[in-house]
Amino acid sequence: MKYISREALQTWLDRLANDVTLIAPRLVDDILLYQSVSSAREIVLDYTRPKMSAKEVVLPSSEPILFVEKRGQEVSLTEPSSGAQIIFGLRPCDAHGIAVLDTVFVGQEPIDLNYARRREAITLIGLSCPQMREDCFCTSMGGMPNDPTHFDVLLTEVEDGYAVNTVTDKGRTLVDHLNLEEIKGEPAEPIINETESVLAQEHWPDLFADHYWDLLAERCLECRMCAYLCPVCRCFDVQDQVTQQGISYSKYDRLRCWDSCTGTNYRVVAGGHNPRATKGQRLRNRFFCKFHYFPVEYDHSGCVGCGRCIEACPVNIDIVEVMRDISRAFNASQISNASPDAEKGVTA
Amino acid sequence: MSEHTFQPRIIAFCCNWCSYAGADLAGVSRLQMPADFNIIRVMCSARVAPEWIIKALLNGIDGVMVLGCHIGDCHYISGNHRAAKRFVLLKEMLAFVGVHPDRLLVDWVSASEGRKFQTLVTEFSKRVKELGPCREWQVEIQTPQR
Amino acid sequence: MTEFTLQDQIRDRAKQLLASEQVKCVIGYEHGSRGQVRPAFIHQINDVDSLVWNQGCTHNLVTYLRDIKGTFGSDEHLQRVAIIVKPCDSRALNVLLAEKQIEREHIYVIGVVCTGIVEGAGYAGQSSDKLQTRCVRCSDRVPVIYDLLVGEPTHPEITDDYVDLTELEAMPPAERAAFWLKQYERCILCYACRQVCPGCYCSTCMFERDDSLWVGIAAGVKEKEAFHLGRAYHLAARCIGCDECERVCPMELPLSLLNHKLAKEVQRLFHYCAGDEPSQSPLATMLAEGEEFPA
Amino acid sequence: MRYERRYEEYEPEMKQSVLVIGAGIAGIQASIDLAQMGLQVYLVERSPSIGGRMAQLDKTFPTNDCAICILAPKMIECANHENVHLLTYSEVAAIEGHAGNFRVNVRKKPRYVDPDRCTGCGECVEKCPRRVSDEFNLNLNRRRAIYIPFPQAVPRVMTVDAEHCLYLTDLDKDRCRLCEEVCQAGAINWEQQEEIVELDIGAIVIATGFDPYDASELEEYGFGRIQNVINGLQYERLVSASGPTGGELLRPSDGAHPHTVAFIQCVGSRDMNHNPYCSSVCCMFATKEAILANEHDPELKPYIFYTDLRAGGKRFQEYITRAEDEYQVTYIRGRPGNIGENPETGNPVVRYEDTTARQVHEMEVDLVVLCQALVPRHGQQEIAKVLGIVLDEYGFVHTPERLLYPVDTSVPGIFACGYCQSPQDIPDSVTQASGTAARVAELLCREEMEHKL
Amino acid sequence: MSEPRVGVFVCHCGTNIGGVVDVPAVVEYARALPYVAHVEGNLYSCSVDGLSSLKQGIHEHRLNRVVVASCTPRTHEPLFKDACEQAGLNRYLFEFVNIREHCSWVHSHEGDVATVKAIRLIRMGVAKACLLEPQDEAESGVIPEALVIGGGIAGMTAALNLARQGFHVHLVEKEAQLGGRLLQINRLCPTDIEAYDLIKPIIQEVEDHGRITLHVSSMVHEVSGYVGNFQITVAEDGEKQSFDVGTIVVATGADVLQPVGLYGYGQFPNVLTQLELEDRLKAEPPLITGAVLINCVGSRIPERPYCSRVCCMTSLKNAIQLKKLNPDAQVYVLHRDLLTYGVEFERYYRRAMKAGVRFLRYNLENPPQIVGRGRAENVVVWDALRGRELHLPVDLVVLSTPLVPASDNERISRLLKVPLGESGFFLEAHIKLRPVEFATDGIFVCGTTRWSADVSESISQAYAASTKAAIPMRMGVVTAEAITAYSEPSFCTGCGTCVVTCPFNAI
Repeated sequence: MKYISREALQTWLDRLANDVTLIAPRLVDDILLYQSVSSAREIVLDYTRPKMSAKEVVLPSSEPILFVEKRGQEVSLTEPSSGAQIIFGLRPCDAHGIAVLDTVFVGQEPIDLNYARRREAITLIGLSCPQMREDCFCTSMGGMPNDPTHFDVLLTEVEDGYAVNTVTDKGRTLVDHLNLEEIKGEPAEPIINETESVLAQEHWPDLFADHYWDLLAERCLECRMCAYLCPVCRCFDVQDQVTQQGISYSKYDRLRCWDSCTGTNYRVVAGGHNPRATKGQRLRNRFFCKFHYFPVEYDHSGCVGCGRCIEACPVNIDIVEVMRDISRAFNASQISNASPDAEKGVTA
Repeated sequence: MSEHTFQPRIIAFCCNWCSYAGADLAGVSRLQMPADFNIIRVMCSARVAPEWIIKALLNGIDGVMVLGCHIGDCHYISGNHRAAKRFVLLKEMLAFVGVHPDRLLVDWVSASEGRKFQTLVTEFSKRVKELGPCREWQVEIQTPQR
Repeated sequence: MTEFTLQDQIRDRAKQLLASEQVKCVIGYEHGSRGQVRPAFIHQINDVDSLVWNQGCTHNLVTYLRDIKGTFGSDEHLQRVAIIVKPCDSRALNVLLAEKQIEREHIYVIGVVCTGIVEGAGYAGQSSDKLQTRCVRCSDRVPVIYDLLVGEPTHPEITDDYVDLTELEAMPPAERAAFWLKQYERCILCYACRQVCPGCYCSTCMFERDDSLWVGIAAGVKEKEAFHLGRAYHLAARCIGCDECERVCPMELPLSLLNHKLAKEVQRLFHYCAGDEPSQSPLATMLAEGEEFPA
Repeated sequence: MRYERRYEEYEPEMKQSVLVIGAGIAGIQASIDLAQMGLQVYLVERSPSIGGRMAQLDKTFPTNDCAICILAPKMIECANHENVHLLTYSEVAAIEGHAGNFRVNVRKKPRYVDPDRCTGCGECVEKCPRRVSDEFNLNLNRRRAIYIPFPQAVPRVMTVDAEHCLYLTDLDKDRCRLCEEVCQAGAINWEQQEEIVELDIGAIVIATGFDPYDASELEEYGFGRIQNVINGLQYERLVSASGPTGGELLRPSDGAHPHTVAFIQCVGSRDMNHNPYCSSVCCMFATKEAILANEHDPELKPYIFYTDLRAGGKRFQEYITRAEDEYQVTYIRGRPGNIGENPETGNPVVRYEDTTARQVHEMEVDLVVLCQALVPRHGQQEIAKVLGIVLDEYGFVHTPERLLYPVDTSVPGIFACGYCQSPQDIPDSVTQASGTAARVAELLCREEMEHKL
Repeated sequence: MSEPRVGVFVCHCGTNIGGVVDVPAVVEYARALPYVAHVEGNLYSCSVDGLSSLKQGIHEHRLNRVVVASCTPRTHEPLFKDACEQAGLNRYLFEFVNIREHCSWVHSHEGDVATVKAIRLIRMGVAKACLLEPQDEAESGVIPEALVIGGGIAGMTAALNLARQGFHVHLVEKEAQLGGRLLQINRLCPTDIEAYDLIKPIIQEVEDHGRITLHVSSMVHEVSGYVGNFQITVAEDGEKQSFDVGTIVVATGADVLQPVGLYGYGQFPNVLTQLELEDRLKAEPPLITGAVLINCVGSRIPERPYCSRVCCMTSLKNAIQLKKLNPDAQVYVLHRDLLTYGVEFERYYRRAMKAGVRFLRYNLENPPQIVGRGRAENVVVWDALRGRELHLPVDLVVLSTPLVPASDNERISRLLKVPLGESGFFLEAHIKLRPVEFATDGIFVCGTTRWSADVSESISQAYAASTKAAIPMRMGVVTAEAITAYSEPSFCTGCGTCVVTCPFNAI
């Protein structure tokens, strides 16, 4: 495990900033976001968790996936290129999120070319969390505040510098020429919250028809905030847009933009029918996607426990509270199997 | 169109019953005026929606004129009443977000006021030219250079 | 009368309403999972005790009445509902009544005399004791429409001096334009501001049409600006200033400034304040005698 | 009413058809109104195309609308209406019967062109060798023996001028017939004969319009003697885009652009030894023509010599004030004594007494336009004889009850509108045309409506 | 809808457009526009061959949209729409681009700027044309009843003609009895018939006619609806009566200007207006030795710049009457221009001269002066011909004042939603070719309320107006504009604002 001092880190980051696009947590109108920085000074280091996940870097909110240019009669299609990027100061839960996205977009055929091309050019330099926030529960989702598995390089803070744990050879090429000395002593273990029990994915279908979802969703505003902030939510909508219309030359872009299943019209099909007509069904789908559909498909939990949706939801739909209610409901139904007259369902 | 002199792009919404007829009368009387305005015929000044004007001013149009009938002359009785209130308020909002209120002109031209149409167009075109471009031109439409 | 008793009065009346089958559901506030307050939908009498009332009850519950008409409360089981309203929320009731979105007889209104809601209400661990800006300038304190009034009416003489606008109005136009463009850049188009607003009840929002007639689907600055300007204008003379849009915005855009500026102009131009009584918006009616625009 | 009773005794069963004589703006408007009322209209016009005098005008006062632009739609609407039957290049031969049941014979002169085949392409006109003076352009230029009067003619069918065609006047039996060779549509038909069409008619409307009075009758003004003295209608043709000079105002003598133009009013009007009546429209069309002159050339100075400036119509007086303020038109009250000619320059010299200044002056101008009197059509006497109607001493159709029934004539069931009835401008003619439709409807449509109600 | 194939027809309109706009360049440019299948320039699109080349173009190139770039749609749109319909194309798949009144005529000295603008306007027209959808016109019935407002000579004539044609007519007259302006007139020129003798039989026939319902001393209170079925409410001293009609004829006449402060009117008792003189002539004709009639009093001046057409003849008529009463009286007519147009009036002018009436011309710069203490004793006027001042002893001065718009024109204009012109008289659809119609369908105008007119002209206009009213009623059906509002159910939230704002409560 190597060691790098604070000043060396600053100089290294400055150099990185002008070689390649460096994305790091910085304050925009006092909101912490992963944004490109031009110098190390702008980077905030003593932070807990940026408001938005780093999904924006690997899967932008609106991304042209195809340029169609029409000169006179002949048409030419070109694909966008993307430059090299480094994300510094990534939290383990966000890296875990990017890993989940990797399994979806490049983990199996057919590979999403745009995502693959961009992901190839991205190296992840993490910064482990000294302490979990009150609404963090990455430990319950198989993660750890200092879990290096999804990074190229992971830094962990020590007295006046950082322990450098290079994980992949992409990270090694980045760090080697810094010729850092070995670290003296082990970095401290992070303070973690106790883990929450999560109902196994195979039991969730029993609660599919439970009235709990309607009661939970009564207060939901059906905005898309929870999906847009979540590092794992990856639904998108593709449409074409005219950007330039002339006589001899016209240009059309095919755009991929974020979407969210909690949105009212997400599931509306041609003819106006909406298979998920009520709020309850839509909100249920969000949780089933994370705790049942995704694990069945990729046998890995669809939530990384970053806690952003808990912090941001204006009407306090708390994913941890839902997990607890569901396990309690399932256990209650187990007992009730033994005594069928017990009243099914649970009150919020 | 040489580069250094800024040629404003202006849209004039003219109501079919009064201001369009006023524009015709200006034409019939050969009243010369600057050529930056483009008339769109609408059935009533109340037909013009605020979204049109917002979309126009944000996509490279430098000035919008909404010309309706005088109060009381409206073929649909209360159309210009609502148009009057609607655009006076829109001007305030546009001013608040940094679009100069003079870029939106609302006035009444009757079928017999060709001269008034001429003065309105000339002064508005001069005023917009002073204000300069509103937002950069989004959709590049080439006109043939002769 | 301490707040505690307000809460008790609310609970008593809720129990009585539910018991007498007069309403099927009481919409109020309850404690959240991490110490904040959240909207509550009480269907059974034994849940009534979870109803609370304190300075954290910031949500404008009137927006949920729209669902009574929408998917949640579709016609076949249209129910009578009781709702707890603060003075600003009650003005939203008038707007929805004027626009025929709700039936007065279907709603039992429990009006609460409000002493102001604190900053950061509705979110875990952020509540301070400083009043929200809307409450600092709130002069009515007593709901404009109610079936039961809870709390002693007080009439502070506070006039709305639109102080929050002065700083922005003083800026030169170019600087103001830059300020707003910087704000729109942060917006992630999650439409929370539209979903929380009682005035925004269109089934398909005209700015979200898939033929991108008014706003392109790309999340570009121009599309966000067109959406926010268009929405603000659609709320002209209808927005009652509950500022929930600003509270729920994850990117903290100063949306209330837009709506407040329009409310100020509507007051100046048409001497009309949204929600005072369920009347037709001045933008839809003819000019009064002697009223003359453009001036 | 006196008129009312006489219809009943005549004819219990009224013919639901109307004969309109003359297809100027009045005839066209009457035909459209009558056709829209459901009556069958037979529109007889002596010249090959409908349009009348208005088609010869360039612009109309007081709005300066271009005449053909507002007339063409009416011509097309009239020609295309299913109840209107055009009988162009035809004349009324004989009429008997009475109100509600006339028998009318119409003589259709042969065009020697088959109207169904002719597309109006104009190839034959190019090839025709015979040149004849063009009466549509008031003999300012020449046309061919096979012709259409003006580009927007309706129906757009060529006509062979039998008096001048080389082949028909057997000047040269075998040589010509070039038009026949060149016509791909094979529309030329030399065997066409004169045809008599018999019609059952319920009511008759006369709208024959006017002819310009021959200004050469006043030799002191030198019309026909001095080349640069032309009359009002010739001026209209000069400034019209489809006229002989394509809209350029050029002097007939040397084709130069005139810089000063004098308009003389009341030439042959309000004159005991010519036409004692006032032709009503000359003051206004002189002002219009002066404005057009200045519009063509801003430096051009128009002068109008008038006796009484008669501008009583809507927005007429404002038109005159605008002419003075914006188009530098100068009005001089005084009727010129005579017009001489400056031999070297060919400029006409106007000698006149300016009554306001009480002096006699001489003014040399580049061009003189005589606003000559307008008299009823030269065929008016024959038509009157055929119809049996009474004309007044100037040839206008006599209206027995001028105040109460302004569009009636001396014969019940026959009505008159437009200039042939009394001197008036286009709006009044159009009003009278619709008026005759009302009187005809009163006569013909009474029973039919009663059953329906 | 199949792929749009747009045909663009650019008109030269002789030199009106072609003289300023480079039409061939515009044609060349339009060829490259998206969805344009055929472009053509012609000299006169509105002529027969222009229209036939349009129809031919539609067939030949299988066009399903047509854009015509020429003059104003207000006069020529129906013409081109009919042409499209005759070529089998739905008449609403047509777009009109005005490159004459809005381009060539107003930028006539900047040819190339006008050309670029014409191109821009055509591009806008083609873009809109691609979005047009076929519509079909709704037909609505026409009630075979008419409303005539105003019981003067014009209103009565129109009502009688419509009644004789078999239509039921409601005649509304503000005063207690019919007759209007002619009740105040003594005799009429040129036949010198007593005014009352002329209108008595007409009033009689109107009162007896079975198909005319008379509403005297009553006013039209409220009008709603559109051509074919107007809902009318008439207020008759308090109690209201409603009925439905198909068409409306406005014949509300005009007022006469009271020349307050001019030529001593109001101060001197023997300075009268022509109307007051008519009363005197009817009641007890005055014996006078010297009279001066002054024309153009209060007209053809900056604040009232029009000539009122009928005051000259009135002046002549009354001058002859005064001469008849006392053949050797000194009767002078002071005029600025004598408007005795036509055959009859010129003959009447000569008759006046023969009767010894003398005519003197004055100009605005030095008008005649009225001199006298307590009453007008003589008139001082500058005689241009003799070049000296004349002193005319008078014991009567008569002022010919113009007709001015009736006081309730404003009210009726709002009631029927029809426009007033600059001068305050009603504004007709087209001053030359549609003089008795309003731009709004189904409402017509005749008589002095549109412009001053003498008796025979008012009657001609009344006949014309009744023809125009009879046509829709006879056809029984009127095709209404096809493009009307419709509510899209998936967007409608049922807020009801449209119901409140629609002035025709059509929702």
